[in-house]
Amino acid sequence: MTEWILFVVLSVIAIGSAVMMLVGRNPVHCALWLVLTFFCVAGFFLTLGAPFLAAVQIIVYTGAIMILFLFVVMLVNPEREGEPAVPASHRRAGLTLAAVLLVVMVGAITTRSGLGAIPTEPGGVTLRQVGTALLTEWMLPFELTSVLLLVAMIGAIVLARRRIE
Amino acid sequence: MEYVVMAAKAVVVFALVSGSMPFIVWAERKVMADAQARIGPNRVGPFGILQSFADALKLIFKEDVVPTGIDKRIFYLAPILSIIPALITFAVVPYGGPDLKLFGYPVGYVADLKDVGILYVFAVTTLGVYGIVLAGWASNNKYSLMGALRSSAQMISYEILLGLSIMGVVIGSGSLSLVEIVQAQATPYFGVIPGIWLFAQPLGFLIFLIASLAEANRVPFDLPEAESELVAGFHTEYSSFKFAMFFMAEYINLLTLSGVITTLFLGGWLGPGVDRFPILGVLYFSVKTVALVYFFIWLRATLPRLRYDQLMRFAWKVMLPAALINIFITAYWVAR
Amino acid sequence: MLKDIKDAVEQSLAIFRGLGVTLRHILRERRVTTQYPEQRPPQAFRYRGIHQLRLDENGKELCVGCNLCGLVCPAECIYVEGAETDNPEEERVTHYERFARVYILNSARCLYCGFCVEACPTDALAMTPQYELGEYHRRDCIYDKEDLIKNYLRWKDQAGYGIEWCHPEKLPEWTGHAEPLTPPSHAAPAIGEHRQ
Amino acid sequence: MVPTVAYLAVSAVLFTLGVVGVLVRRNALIIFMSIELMLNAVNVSLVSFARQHGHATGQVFVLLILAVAAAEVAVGLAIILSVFRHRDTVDVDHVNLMKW
Repeated sequence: MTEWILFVVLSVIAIGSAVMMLVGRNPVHCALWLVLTFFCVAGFFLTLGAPFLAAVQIIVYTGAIMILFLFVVMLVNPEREGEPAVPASHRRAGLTLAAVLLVVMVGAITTRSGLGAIPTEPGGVTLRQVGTALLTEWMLPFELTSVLLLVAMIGAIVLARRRIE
Repeated sequence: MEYVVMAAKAVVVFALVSGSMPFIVWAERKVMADAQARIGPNRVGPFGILQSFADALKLIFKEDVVPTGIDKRIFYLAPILSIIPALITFAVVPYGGPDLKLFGYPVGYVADLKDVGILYVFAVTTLGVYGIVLAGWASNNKYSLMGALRSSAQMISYEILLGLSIMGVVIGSGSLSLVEIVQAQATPYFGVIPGIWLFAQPLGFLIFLIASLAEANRVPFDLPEAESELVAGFHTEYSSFKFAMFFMAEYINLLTLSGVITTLFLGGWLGPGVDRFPILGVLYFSVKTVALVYFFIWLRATLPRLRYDQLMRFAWKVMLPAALINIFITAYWVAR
Repeated sequence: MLKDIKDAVEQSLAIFRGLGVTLRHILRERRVTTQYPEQRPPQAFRYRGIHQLRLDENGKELCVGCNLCGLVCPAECIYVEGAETDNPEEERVTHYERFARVYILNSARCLYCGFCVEACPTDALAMTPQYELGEYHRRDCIYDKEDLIKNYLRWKDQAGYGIEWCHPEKLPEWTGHAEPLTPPSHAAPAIGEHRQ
Repeated sequence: MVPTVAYLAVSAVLFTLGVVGVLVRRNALIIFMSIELMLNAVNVSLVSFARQHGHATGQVFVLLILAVAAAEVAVGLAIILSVFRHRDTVDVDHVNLMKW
């Protein structure tokens, strides 16, 4: 019962703040609503028995990525020009497409059987298992990520550097 | 019942941490005064020990100035975002061993997060940046914004060092849990030298110490509020109780970081005779933490503030390679 | 590379040297703070505090309301209205026909230069060593004649604080409560001194 | 115990909200945030699958996605910054030329 209460509260906050992020005018407010959503996602990870991922989620998403976002928002300072209104037809088309997507996804989820099954192991996956899987089964993707990060780092520096003539 | 005990512990730790903050401020003012051949506060109470309470009273009753053109909601949110992480970090710091029992319940720590432990400390200290960044942005003041931008860059840089420098300890202890990290320091080296990580990880300790100074915005890394250049940095526009909250957060962070360093590198509650009398552990922990706080104050009395480019260069070109070298050495030593 | 390492080591050691310096000061007992309300700082011999209007030995006012002080005042903080009287001498406030009907000094505007004291022909105006002049209202900074005479009565027994201020040759032996300011031994050298 | 399907439903809703953000907002920064929201929604479903099957692969994937997200943010924000420097706007409708 406690889990259900927790789940419902987290879902309501997550979806509500995601909606607030979508309708917000000020990019800083949007970023803060998104941070709240990320917190709720970290909460989901906790209830799903992945406390390590919850901590990493907070460190990486709220601690690094969103701070980077705030940094850029402050540099770009888009407040001085209000975002032009999106044409109503455009908005309608976008919402329709999203609604279709939602219907498809919900349909896919509900028609599959067996997803409501309770896991046999209440302890879930231990951190040790994750680490072992990461360094044996998924060794190549793991190493490729480091290459990806390196490339991203170089790319970011090249792109954001001021041209020196 | 278990939850009641946990809540009671949380309340006690919360009260102790926030209650010791006025005395840290007082100690800082006294030690700084000593170092500068002054007397320091000596009017309110014996040796001026109640000075912080008088200051708090004054701050609460002062006029709350709200500048024009600000983002009001965020302006009010920022001090709260700054103080909450400062207060909740201490929850995982073990101030006594698991043997320390009161009425049959272990009371050595509020929570021992097995798979998270030290990551919780990082996750929470990261959130402290939000208070500073948002305060600077919401104030509608260019100095505040400069302070905020500086602090976000500084904190992101030094957070990486914070994480990398404890990897040695984590690899050596084989656990992320702070309780287990302390327990891993129980066996002495060669039977005589205390087995604390300070001796096995001197480089890691040094990097963690410096990075935590930067993370707490302490001198010599107090760039976000560099008085001489940025008026008061991110809290220029804050007054009254909102300023007091930033102030409290700063000193509680100092205490928390001292506690974390004690746990990670100085053996936490460990000390002679602690296995026979577990209550001694609390004493050892407090003594080590207070000594570290004193050291930080002493550092503040000594060192000048770094320039911004020096700060960044130091982080990325000196500390980062050193931290990586430390990880390699430790990994080699463990895998050997 | 080698030089960089050497520099780094030296600079790191400098931090510890600095810590040593502060530690030495922490352990030393020397304190330079003056505990002000209980402990007074030594005051200069000719310290120029708020003014006094002096009386002579018979209790008559010395001021004749000539307004020379008001004329010479750079801040224009002194207002004097002179008047004459036909009363017999024993009923006059001065020994002369002339006296100051109004004497007002604004201590908030005064810059304590002492020109007024130098200008006074009857040595009626002098300064006192009193420096605690804070008030809650600006109107309290306006001193009238009675206030200034009260200042005289307050300080007249403190030898050395009277008219001798502008006549150094008349200075008596120092008996005041404060000591003349002596420069501390560690004071910075005067300009040009270090060149020798 | 909350069944996996409930988590999947929330994940689907969050994902859809991210899609809506990409489709109807014109501020490049907000579009970017919506993409992050979609990644997070996927992470939730991956972790819930990991719990259901008692297998670590889902969590491993989440870790990999985190790394990819960090890389993506670094490059993406750099692109937004350089676009802003050249065009003085972050409105994607105004960034419609391949070359300037």
